[in-house]
Amino acid sequence: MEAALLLAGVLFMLGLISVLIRRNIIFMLISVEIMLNAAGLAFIVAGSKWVQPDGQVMFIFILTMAAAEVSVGLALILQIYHQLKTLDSDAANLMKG
Amino acid sequence: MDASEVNNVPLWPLLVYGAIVLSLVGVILGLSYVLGQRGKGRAMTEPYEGGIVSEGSARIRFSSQFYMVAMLFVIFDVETVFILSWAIAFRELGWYGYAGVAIFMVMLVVVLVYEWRMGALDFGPDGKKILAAYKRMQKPAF
Amino acid sequence: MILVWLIVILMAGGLLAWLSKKVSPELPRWVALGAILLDLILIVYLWISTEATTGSAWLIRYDIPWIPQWGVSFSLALDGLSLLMLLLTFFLGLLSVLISWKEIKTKVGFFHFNLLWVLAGIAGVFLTMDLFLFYFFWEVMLIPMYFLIGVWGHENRTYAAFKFFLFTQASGLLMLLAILGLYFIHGSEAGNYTFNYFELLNTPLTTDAARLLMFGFLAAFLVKLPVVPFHSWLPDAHSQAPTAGSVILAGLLLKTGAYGLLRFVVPLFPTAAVEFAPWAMLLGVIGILYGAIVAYSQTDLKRLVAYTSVSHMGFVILGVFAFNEWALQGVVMQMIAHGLSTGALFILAGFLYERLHTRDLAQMGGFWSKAPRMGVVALVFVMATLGLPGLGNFIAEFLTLVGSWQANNWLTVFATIGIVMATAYSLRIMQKVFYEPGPQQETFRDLNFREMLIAVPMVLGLLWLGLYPQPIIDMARPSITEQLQAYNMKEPTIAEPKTAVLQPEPEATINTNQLAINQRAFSNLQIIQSPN
Amino acid sequence: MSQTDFLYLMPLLILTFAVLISMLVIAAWRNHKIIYVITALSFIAAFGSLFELRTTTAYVIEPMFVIDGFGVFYIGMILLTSLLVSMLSYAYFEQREERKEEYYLLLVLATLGACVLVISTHFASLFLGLEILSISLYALIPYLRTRPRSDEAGIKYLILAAFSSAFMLFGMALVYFSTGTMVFSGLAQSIAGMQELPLLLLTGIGMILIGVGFKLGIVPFHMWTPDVYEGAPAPVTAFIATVSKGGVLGLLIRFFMEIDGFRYPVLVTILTIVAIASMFAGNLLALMQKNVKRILAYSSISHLGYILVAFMAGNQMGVEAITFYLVAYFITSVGAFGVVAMLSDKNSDAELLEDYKGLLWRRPWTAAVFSAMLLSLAGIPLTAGFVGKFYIIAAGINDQLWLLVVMLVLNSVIGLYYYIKIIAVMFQQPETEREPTIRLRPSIYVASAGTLAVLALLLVYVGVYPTGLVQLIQNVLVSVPEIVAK
Amino acid sequence: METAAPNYFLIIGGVLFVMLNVAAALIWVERRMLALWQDRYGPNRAGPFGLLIVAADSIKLFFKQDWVPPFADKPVFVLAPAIVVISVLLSFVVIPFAPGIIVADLNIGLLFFLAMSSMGAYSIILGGWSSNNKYSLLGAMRGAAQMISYEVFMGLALMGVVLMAGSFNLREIVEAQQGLWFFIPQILGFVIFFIAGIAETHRLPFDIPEAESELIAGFHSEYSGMKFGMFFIGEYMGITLISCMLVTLYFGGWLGPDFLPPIVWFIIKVVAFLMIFILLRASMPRPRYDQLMEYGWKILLPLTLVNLMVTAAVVLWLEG
Repeated sequence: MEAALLLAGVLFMLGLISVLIRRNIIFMLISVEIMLNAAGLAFIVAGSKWVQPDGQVMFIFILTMAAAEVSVGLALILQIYHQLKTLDSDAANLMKG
Repeated sequence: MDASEVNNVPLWPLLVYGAIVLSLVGVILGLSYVLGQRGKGRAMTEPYEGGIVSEGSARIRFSSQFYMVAMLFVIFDVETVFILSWAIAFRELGWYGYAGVAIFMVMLVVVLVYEWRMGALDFGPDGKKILAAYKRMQKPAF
Repeated sequence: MILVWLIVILMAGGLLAWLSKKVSPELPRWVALGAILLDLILIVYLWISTEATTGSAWLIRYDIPWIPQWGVSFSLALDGLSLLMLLLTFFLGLLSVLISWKEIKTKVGFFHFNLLWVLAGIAGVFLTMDLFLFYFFWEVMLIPMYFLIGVWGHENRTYAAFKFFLFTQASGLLMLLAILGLYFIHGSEAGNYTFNYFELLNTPLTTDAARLLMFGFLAAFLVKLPVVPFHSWLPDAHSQAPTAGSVILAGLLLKTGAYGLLRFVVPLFPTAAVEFAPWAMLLGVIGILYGAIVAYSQTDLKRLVAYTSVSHMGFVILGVFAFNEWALQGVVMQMIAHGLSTGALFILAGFLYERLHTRDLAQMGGFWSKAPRMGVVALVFVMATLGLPGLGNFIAEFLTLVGSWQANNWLTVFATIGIVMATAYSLRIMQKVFYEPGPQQETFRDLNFREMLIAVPMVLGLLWLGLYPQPIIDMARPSITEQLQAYNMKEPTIAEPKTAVLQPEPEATINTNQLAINQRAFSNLQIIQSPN
Repeated sequence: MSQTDFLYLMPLLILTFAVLISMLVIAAWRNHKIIYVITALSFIAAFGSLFELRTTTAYVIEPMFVIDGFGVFYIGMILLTSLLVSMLSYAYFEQREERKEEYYLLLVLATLGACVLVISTHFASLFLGLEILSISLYALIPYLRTRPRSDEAGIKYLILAAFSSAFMLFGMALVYFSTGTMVFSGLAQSIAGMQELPLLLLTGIGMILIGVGFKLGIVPFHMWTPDVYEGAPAPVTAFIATVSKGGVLGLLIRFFMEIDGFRYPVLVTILTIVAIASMFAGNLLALMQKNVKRILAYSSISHLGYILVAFMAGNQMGVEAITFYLVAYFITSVGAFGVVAMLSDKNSDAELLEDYKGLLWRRPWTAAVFSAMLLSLAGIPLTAGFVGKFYIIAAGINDQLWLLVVMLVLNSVIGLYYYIKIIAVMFQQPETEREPTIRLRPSIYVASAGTLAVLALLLVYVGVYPTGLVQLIQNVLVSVPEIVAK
Repeated sequence: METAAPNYFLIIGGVLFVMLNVAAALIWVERRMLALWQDRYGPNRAGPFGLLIVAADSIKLFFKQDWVPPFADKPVFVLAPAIVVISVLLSFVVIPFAPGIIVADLNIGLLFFLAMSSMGAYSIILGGWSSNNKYSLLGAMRGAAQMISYEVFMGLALMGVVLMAGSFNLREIVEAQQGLWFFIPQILGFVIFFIAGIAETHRLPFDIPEAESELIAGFHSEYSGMKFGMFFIGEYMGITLISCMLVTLYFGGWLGPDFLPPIVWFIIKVVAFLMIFILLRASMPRPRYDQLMEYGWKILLPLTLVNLMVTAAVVLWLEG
């Protein structure tokens, strides 16, 4: 059980690190998705530890939320690409200060 | 949802099966690589685009309609997840659950109606509009 | 209720003045004038009608609950001290409107709105007996003042306004902390949470707590006063403000600090105040000397006057922490007299600025012959500043020094040196502006009727203070005795061996009221004795 | 779920149906005015339904929600704020080309999310509320597609918000893993006996707090705030500044009070540092800004820091202070951004300090309202902000949080500087008379102007006579045992 | 259920063997049948009835050059055809051919099937994208859009069956059809699933991603040799899979009168559906892409929702 949690933790860290180091917005989005799914995995692990369906229910919620977030995110990314012709997050960082 | 039931079904056949399938595919690809002839044709290094010489990059931009489909899919497929979880337990939930899902469905339908009206479900050009425009164009000629 | 009206009239008048700009550009001036005049009449009426009643220090009280959950009430009270301060407030307010009549040409409505609201805030500070409300008014007077400096000031107004605002606001917040600390200590000790001044007076405090809380209050008051290390906002604000603003700043705003010391610091924290007294007096003396020296070296007339304020306010703190009736009477007199004299000097500076469009002393000179009326008026003002007998400041400084001598001989000696230096800088003004030949001015207009209308009451006021200060002293006495009583009765044993002030030598009392203050040496000083 | 449950959830249901109806109406007939009216009516109706559920005792809908005085008050606050924001939006969006109607839809949805948030007692409902709110905001922030920085703001918010959601979720999962419950009270029970939190649980709670911190925009998770404030349309910024943060704060209070996190020195230390850092970072960074929206953004960071001071008090007075401060802050923020929205023209928002030069002489009333709002933010008497700050300081001193209180005071002074700076700019005489931009006919601005007037009056009313509000807050908190107990 | 533990190795081997061969055979069958219906011969040279054409074809594919275009994204290019074969083959795991003849009797069988069938979209989009060819990309985009769209209706249509059977387990679903095949109460669901199934396998008439006449074979334009063969065989296995699912879900699976063993019933039914698939190819014109999509979203989706709610209501009503 702890091993599975550890796996979730590792996934989460991977996502976290790549959000921080990636410069392409799409990859950042994907990394965030990985983090979310890691959280989902952790929920399922927790749910199975306590033999409750709650963990899986939460996972479904996470799934939904991630989906909604991705659809908005993709639309935004399209828009950004349309305007800036790049997906580099540094290039898209016009507001400073 | 009963945890004990899962354990009754042996899972190893699935794994064995999967392993066999994977190796089979690997073998097929490997074999064809080993067995296949080698050689270079005159136009083999160019993309085949119906016999016409390829022009420009293939990384062309697409209609945002495709992204719209992706979004629609995401919305409705995720709704399916909820319906799935209801479907498996709907006998226990009874009419109460039915009401819940009915509300959920109503929301879905409202979303669908909205998208329909917004033109999110119109793929490709609207033939009637084009026809109307064409007719307008033609009119002065008569 | 009349006390509420005093404030409400000003606030409503301010709004009305702002709105009336739409009707006519001159109307705001009349509205403001009317409002202040009304207040002045009210306060004079109060003065006259309450002279007979001399029982308690408190003449009128007004209490309604405001935020009962926090023990905040809308509590106003009038005693002699407040009455005097209000008199000064409305008198100077009236003059401010008059001097702005020609000086302020833009945004007249808004100007008078701010003017009246500053006055309302100041009046509130002088009236309120609820610490929450006190802080409230304390802050209320800042914003309009900020605008007065920032909008109608001179060339460097934004900076000056900022500085003024930040200094006073920051120190005010420290006071807020202290107020809250006191509130909670009182609440937890006595069980009822209240901001009421009279109830908080009896808060038992540990030495440390008292010390900390007192410093919170001191921060606000000393900055406002200002005392030397915290004075740097004052020259800027005073010199950059429009004349009316300078008058109100010097004449009234500084007095709120002094008033706060008298009203809150000493009665609320007698022990701590006594502990701090030598230091405070030292600060006062430093202020007196420093202000005087720096004033002497100024070339900007308004800055010069501003530094004289620093110097004069040194007497206030000196007196407050001397803890005896002479000193305190001196302080009250100083507050009023300085309000008039410095206000007068700023008005003078304003007159000069209107004519010359400069405040630079080097640009002035030889006006004695060109504008004799102005010269005479100026002479009176300057003489008042240097403390010429017969004018208000003399009485004030004399009383203060007499009082402080009992408390601390050496510091008094140095303070006296300050008076001598005052002579130097005061005469320098006269010398530079009126006698010494300066750059040629084509035309130099003497004071006109409106200006005389402003100047003459000031002269009269100063003369009156100098010649017949008895009404003031009578008026202030009950309050002063009350302050001292709080300090003397409650902690009879404190710091007995340390300070000279505290040696109880009950022999005679000035007043029929029961005081246990030190009086032996000067018990026959006639000016202090009430005639009746 | 029973019939009474539905009654108690009436505000949420009303909002939900409002969304559906508006969606259908948009589908049938696009009309800005109609959607606007529907939105306003639904907020009013939802608010009205609150009067049906003023209870003295908490009504629990197992296990997701609890409808108690605290929740009802926060819902009411959120609904009213949203109503005001929507009132301000009409003129703002009327002059823009984009499709305007969906904005209201998203606004109602976001409000719904915030309402769910403040009454949730379960991780699931918490998460749902938070995400409904966040996802609506993802779309609201870049709503004006043609504006140059809106996409950037949107994607920044999206990635960071999703990032923080991930933290929060992982934290919840860890807590669930350690305790086997996702209900706040269950969690509270299982940790009631612990003197020290086990590492896993502490990590979990810490990660939840990180998530909350992100949404609140407190240091060190404040990076998004200025950019989002700048890039989002002014009414949306008002919404983020108020409803979004208020909702999350309501949740934080409920959660932390329930589990009584103040017992654990680690958490207290961290929160203290965060509070101080937020105050300083917000105020110091705001000093250097030239953009009003950014200034307000940074100031919001510091205001959250102030609120944390009262939060650290961790008792009933602290909660009262926060609630009061929030009310004041809501009024003020909506007012300030309302002014920004009102002054904005078709092409850009009025956000540069330049835009405000001489405003007092051009549009005295607007400038007066704006000054009042800024003064309230600065905590000057006669305004609600003063009483709020007073309340917070009082709560802090009552709990002997001297360090925090002194920091707060110090920061108030720093804060003064830039608030006053804006006011000073408004007083300056503009060098050139600004060309009046082509504006809509005046009648469109009636709603905005009226709202601003109401806000200004409220501001002064609460500032001068706070008794009523204090009484109300104290009354509603009575029904929340977790808070009253302390 | 059978008490004896089934010989899983036999089942695994059998399923794999049969499926691969069925797919190969289907190619021949289709060509023969098409020829029949179109009044021509079809393959008739190699072996009896041209039966050996299958062997010939596969040998040819093996010996063809294993060409990866230099402009392609190589790993992805190779991966894409593998995915299609793997996903379809894996889907057979959950199909109960007869009592006891099932590789893994998962209780989430239906979900497993859905999951695997959505993998198919990857192969198309990856194949088309990695080919770096405009037509391929176009085909891939269309194909992906089509597949994920129909995925939705497919899943929703299946929910009707789940509602009636109360399980995701395919064996249990078959057993639930003892009295009445779901084909009758779920006629609407059946039709939708059938249509969606065709779209999922991008068979004619829904072969938009590879429409020869407009996209020159679409996403697999650049494929040749065995990699093309895998796409090819994947498609036929897909048809088989959909037929199996149709039989399992709506036509009672192995159920049937006792005079034939269950497995035979199953095979008969599947073969019937395979014939229908071929017949469709022979008889239907190809719709336009937009028509296909709009048909799906505007007609099928509302219908599935209606089907779902009506089914649920009726089931609840009948069961009190």
